[in-house]
Amino acid sequence: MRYLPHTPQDIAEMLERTGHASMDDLFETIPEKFRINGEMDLPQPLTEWELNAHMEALSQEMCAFPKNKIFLGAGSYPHYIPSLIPYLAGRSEFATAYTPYQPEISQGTLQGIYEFQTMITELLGTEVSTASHYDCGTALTEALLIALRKKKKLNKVAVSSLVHPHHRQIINTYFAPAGFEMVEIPMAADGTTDLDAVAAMDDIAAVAVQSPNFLGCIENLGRVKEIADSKKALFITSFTEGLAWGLLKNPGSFGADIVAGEGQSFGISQSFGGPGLGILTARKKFVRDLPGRLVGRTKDTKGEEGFVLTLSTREQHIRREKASSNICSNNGLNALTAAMYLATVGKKGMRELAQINHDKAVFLRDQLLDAGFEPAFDRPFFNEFALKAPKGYGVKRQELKKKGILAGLSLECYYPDLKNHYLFCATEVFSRQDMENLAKEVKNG
Amino acid sequence: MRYLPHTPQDIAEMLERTGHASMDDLFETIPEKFRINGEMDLPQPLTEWELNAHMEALSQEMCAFPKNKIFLGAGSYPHYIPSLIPYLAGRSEFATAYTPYQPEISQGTLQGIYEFQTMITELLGTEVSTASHYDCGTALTEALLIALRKKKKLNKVAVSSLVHPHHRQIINTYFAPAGFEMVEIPMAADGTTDLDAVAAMDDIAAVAVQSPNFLGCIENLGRVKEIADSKKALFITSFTEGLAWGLLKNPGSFGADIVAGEGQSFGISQSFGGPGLGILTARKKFVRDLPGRLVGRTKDTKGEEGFVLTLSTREQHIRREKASSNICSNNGLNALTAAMYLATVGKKGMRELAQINHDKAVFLRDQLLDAGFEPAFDRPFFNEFALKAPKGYGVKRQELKKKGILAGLSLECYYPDLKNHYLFCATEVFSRQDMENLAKEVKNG
Amino acid sequence: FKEALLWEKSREGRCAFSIPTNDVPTAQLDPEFVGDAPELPQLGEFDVVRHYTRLSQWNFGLDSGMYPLGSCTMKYNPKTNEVQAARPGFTGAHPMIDDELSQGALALLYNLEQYLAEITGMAATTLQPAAGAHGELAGMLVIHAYHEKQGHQRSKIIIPDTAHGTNPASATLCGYESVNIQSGPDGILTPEAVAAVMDEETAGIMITNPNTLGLFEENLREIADIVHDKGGLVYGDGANMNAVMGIVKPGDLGIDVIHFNLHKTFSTPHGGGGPGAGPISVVKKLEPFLPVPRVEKTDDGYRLVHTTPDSFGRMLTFHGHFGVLIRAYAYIRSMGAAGLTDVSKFAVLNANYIKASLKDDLDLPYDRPCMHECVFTDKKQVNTGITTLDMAKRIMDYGFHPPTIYFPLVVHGAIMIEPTETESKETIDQFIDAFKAVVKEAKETPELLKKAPHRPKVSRLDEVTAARKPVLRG
Amino acid sequence: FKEALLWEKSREGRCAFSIPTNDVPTAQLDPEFVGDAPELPQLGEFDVVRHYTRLSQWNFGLDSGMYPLGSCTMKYNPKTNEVQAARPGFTGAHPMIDDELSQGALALLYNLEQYLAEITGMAATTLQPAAGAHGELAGMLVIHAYHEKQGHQRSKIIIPDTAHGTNPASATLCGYESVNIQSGPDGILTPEAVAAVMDEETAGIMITNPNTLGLFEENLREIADIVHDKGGLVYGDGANMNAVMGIVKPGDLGIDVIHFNLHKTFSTPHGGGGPGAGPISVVKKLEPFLPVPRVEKTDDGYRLVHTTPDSFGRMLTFHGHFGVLIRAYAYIRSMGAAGLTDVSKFAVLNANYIKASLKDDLDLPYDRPCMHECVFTDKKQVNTGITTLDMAKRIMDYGFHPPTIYFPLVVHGAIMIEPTETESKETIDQFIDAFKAVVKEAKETPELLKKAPHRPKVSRLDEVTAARKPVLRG
Repeated sequence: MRYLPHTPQDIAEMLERTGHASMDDLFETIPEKFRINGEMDLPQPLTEWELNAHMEALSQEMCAFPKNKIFLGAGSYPHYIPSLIPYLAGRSEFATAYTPYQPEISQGTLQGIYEFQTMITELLGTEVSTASHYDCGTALTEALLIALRKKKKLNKVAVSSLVHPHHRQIINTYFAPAGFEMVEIPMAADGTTDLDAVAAMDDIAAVAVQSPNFLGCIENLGRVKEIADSKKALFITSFTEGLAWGLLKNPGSFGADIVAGEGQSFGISQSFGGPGLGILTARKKFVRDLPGRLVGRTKDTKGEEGFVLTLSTREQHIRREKASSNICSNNGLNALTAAMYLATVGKKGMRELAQINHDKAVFLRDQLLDAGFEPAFDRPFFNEFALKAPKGYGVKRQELKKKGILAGLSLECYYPDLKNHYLFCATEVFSRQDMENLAKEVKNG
Repeated sequence: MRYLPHTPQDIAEMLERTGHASMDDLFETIPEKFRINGEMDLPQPLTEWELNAHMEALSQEMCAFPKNKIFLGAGSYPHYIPSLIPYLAGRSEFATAYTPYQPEISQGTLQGIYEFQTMITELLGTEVSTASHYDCGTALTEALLIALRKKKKLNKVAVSSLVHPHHRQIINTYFAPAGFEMVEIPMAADGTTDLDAVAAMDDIAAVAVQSPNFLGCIENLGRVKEIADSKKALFITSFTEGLAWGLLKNPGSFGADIVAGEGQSFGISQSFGGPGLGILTARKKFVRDLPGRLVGRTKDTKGEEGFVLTLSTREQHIRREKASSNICSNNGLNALTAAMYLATVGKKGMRELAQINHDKAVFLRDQLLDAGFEPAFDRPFFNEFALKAPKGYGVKRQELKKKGILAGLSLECYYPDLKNHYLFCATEVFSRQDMENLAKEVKNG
Repeated sequence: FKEALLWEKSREGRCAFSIPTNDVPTAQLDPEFVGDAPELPQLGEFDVVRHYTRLSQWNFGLDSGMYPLGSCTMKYNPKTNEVQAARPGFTGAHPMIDDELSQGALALLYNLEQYLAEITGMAATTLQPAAGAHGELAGMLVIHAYHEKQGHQRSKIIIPDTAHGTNPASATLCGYESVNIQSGPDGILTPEAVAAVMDEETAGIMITNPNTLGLFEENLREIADIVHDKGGLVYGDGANMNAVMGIVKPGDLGIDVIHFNLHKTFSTPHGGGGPGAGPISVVKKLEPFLPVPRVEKTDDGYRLVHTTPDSFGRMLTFHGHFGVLIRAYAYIRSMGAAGLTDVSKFAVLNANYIKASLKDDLDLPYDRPCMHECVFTDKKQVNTGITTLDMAKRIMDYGFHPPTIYFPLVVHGAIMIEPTETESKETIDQFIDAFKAVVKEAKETPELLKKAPHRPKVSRLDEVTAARKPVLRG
Repeated sequence: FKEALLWEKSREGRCAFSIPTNDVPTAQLDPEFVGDAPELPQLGEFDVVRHYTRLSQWNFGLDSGMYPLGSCTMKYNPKTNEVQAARPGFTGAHPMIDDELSQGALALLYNLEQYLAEITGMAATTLQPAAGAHGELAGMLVIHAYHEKQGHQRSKIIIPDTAHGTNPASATLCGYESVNIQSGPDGILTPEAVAAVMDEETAGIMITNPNTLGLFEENLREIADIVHDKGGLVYGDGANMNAVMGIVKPGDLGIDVIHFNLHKTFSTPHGGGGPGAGPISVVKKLEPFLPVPRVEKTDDGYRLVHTTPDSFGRMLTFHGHFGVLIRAYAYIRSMGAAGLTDVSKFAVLNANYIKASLKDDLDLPYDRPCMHECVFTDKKQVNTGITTLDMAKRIMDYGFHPPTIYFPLVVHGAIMIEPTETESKETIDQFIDAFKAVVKEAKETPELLKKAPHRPKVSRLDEVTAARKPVLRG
């Protein structure tokens, strides 16, 4: 096998030194009765060429961007990825490196992550950022756990029901064994979180909303801040579409304590949902509460600047059962990829790209309204929005699939009240014609 | 534009230093009347995303391996390319480097080419190899020009009519202004070169044959050597399918003076015919006659081993009008790619792969004979062979194109005597089923 | 050379991005919601390319040289796996698309689950966990859900002293108190030590096999029986699966749930610290508790099941690190059963070869047949004032990544070496020679080690000040 | 570190290649023809990957830093061009496939020909030549065929002293004797010098514009008239087209045939010395002599014409370096007319900026407004014993590739600097500072320069012995 370099002569020489008579002897400490009899039941090995054919066939069985038109966001967004990113992120010095515990030979990764931390805090208006988490859902969960650790006497948090439904499932999963409780804040008529409902909640460690929320609506973060303050709760926000911050006021400017987010939109392919990029950033005072890795600047013995993993006393490999989280490896290469993307897009590109996303979404919404959809909420949005479908749209949507068009996500299974409501998304990858086509198809029934 | 980094402020500062009032002033030495009035007539610029869509559309208009089954060789061969090769050859330290005139910062390219030279001479049984030429046709032409320079009084070479027709066209092109003459050696009944015909030729500087030749037949190189010696002519051979040397006796073992070849089969994609890889190797005594670059081993001031371009006194940038060729840049990156391929395949892989190629070709030939084709020549071949087609095959071949199958090259336009003869090729990329399908199609008319 | 930070190179007006054409009218968002454009660096495309090309040159990766990291299995990452993961049908797939439009991905997930179950000798697998530690948490959640279902939740979990640091942290997340027990004098657990603490308030035991000393836990079956007898479950930390694939199935040893590190055992790139993937396999009785969604095979193809009655829930937004799973799938399909068995054999051969070759130079606390790794200490060097850290830093100057150091904690000044099966005898011989040279230097020129490394871009970095006065952004 | 040669790492029995499955019977070739298996190195896949990864680290590429090579236009090579060239529809295309099955490639070739013709202001283009020098040969062959058709072949060709070395070599290949003439005192050609040698035995003149001193040949039109009056043709060496795109069309200056270096002007990678591409454009009357095949546009699409009555023939086996042509096409489509014009403007701005910034430090033999490059000499350093070569080697230690040196030949100790338009002001400022530092060192610590470079993997290499006792294989 081409990955295994041992020649018969190598094996003979090596066994001689180890003092074993045969390869099987190497496993003498394993009781005979537990050894596998025969071979594992796995498919026969494929040559590189058979593998190529097999994988190409599997990949062809997928509906995928850019071949197909998928008007869907809901936590995973189709965006253009500059060609320099796969090339640079794919350089093996980055891709095949281990965690940079040995900083002297890992300055590339470390400087790259330091720059990531800097740009992310710039983008979100926060002060410190971790080196990454798995995804937005787990990062948001960690944010809530920070609040619960900070408010030791409390065991409850208030979370908007317009936080991504999958994220709320994750929170529940992590909370259950620990005995924590997530109270859901209901939806208001305009598609935002009904913050008035929080007034009645007591003993909550945090108030968390997602903005733009799962229905695409932009939340009133200023009011969340007020409510959280009034409850002496931490103000936590999350987001799934990072490009929004090219256009919207960032959460830091509203005084958010902790911001969790999904960075997939920053140059990372959708890849059926993973790996994405969990972002976890906060105000400076939470720096020692943040779980996960942090890169810091320091100097070497000659006074040269360099970067190291730091504050590791919070981490599991030092603190073991007292660690603030069990997170060990994170999504570092995706953080580096996001940094490459943000550096490529830059200030100017970020603003223009965000505006284009908004323009396209408004255009698509107008087209769909014109084709018979009805507005669901009267609330500004970024690049996603919910609409009420005309009669018979369910059937039409099935037909469109055969034409390679995926037209919206049915909201009913997430919000039973939103029968016949669909969530749509438009980004820079959709042309006017793509959107007009969709509207025409809908119009023609 | 993202490739042009000049900001308005940069421009102002730079013009101030150069003492120009405006960008247009930079061109003050160009007479006004010659300046372009308005813009060039070129298409509007495309964004990266528009370019992707446009190029994808163009590429989709191609019949190409592996999507299509193209049973065609004739100088360009479909072979599997290990995935490590595009990754490694695409590393920008190799791809974006300049000619290694500054050896201290070019040791990667230089060692890589030195290893290429070594492996190529090993493969062909010769003693020295250039760092590469454009392709086999130009390399063969250079080989013949060496012979004409060595035999200054002669102006004629004998070249087999079974050398690739395009190569013979190139030879004619280069020969015409210099007043040299190529005498073609006719074909014998068994599909090899009729070497007896050389006996009647006088004053020839070289005898050149291709083996396996354009019709796929393996030439009798031993006899070529005898004939060339008897004529005091240089013995030159060429080849278009380098994998043949995994199985066949190499030309060096027959005493060839100069061997020219095409290296496309060594990990280089077909790419509609270019860039390929011209190989030019020879016996040691011709080292100072070889045109093009050579890499040699030497030492640095500290006694460390290193590599440099050498014997450059033969080259155009030193010798100008007295240079042995005008070749300057060659196909260096493809030579490096071929070296990667040869190192990957290795001794064992080369033999096995060559045998598989031969096996597949024999199988395809048997299948086609069974389907109604008739043998054209009774001569051993490597992975290409000519057959006489059954009646009505021309129409069938047109139909097969619509099914994505390209079944053979019509030989009539190259050899008018070979009416209804087709040249077929099979390599490791064709499965038994591909070949059986083709035969079945032919059989079913 | 020093590479400036991104923002130091920024100039107003530059942009490396090809701004897409906007073919629709501009829509003004209510200014109330509009913020200032974020102050991201402004660079040209060439700036960006050069910046990251240079950064990459300061990184040591697997392709740069050997990475003998104990317990972290840094084996060759095949290039073909990258090709497979980059196919547009995969990269452009939305995770919430209807089942019939994602059959390729679902088939891959389903089959990969089957393969991992077969390798462990267990009944079912989930691919959702995002990393090894996340897999541990998944395992703990399964155990927690199991006891909950039994009607009596338990409060403790047994963790040996050789455990990875993530083990106790994962247990804590599930509210379990860690009960630490010590390995026996041979470096492996004794049934007695387990029996002494196992009771009906203890949810189970977390055990790494082969353990972090590189030793096979010979008493595992007996220990499992003790735990099972008290109604507990056995969690297997599968970080070291590389040693035993095709040799022994964890399920046969009494393990109930085990996690994998696909980025260790199954050749997916570490990425400088992730993304990894940490699937878990479980025995039949634990299958109902696995997270949702589950992939099912039906007559009409594959489908996702979004709720099952006893599932502990969801632990990642979508279906796990699919891009990583593709690579692991490609690796298993490339190796086959015999290939994976050879992997373990050669991994163990290489480790034993290093152990035999260096035991005269370095102290070997447990001189027993090892599996995929061996653990030395700096005891023989301690009189020269040279520590494990000094030797580790010095080995960089010889072109090798240092081994894992100061772990496992039970060994003072540990030097933990796992060569993996993809290193050739010549490379290993070079590593052995380099380590012998460092040991010699420790005696003869200790100053050289104290100040090491000398060749990398920076010399030893001040980690203390970094932590005391953290500077975490520019 | 040293990286062993491939065969030093070879071990009998290793193979890095995935041997394809053979699903047909083995066919024994007549043993008479069978040779021994060639003694290629035997390596594992990881060996190969590490070998070339390490080799790459010893190479300086554009992505590593600035490459101020005079006349060799080392501009940024956009990554998107690599993506375009790698599309399977292109890479898997056979060159002899029927026209209707290769419409995508033919359309690309046809349109690229049109674009180049428009940029030069000429009538027709061939994309067949494989490199710049091959393009020169193509141009000479066109000129030769033209005179042949006129019924009187000529014997000489005029070549100025500032010409690239390939010019006389190309002329020689067509049997023309080179008539060398000198530039005027301003560094440009005078009409008088041309008139003095032009006669009816002279086929024409080969002229580089802007010339290799970076100067625009202001008298070109007048010179062309002189040559044309005697029935000669004007060949333009287009190596320096980067300076004048969108500013002036060579066709308007009286040039009849010109070659391009796509790997210079049109951003395709140099590849460490090729493959490049050297298309030529010609005026209407020379179109019939262009090489075959020609691409034609018809109502039914594009087709290849394999013979034309007056063509000089074929000069490459297939259709030129198609993979390189794709990249150039992608570049032109990305830039558009205004973009290409900006390219030339910024290229000229950058060169003038360097000229203005370094002229106090280095001798400037022709202090005139330059185009895309400027030429200095070592005259000011010569009294310190420091030469151009020493300065060039020393600049490597500052992280820059050296400029082109000792060319053009008309300038003693020439230092020829072409920054290109893709270098930012900051990078250029760093280069200027570095060169000023080297000039200072030349005075203060000349030994440092004599022994330079100090930072690369090897120090100055012995090229004399290499040539005297060539070792060309291992």
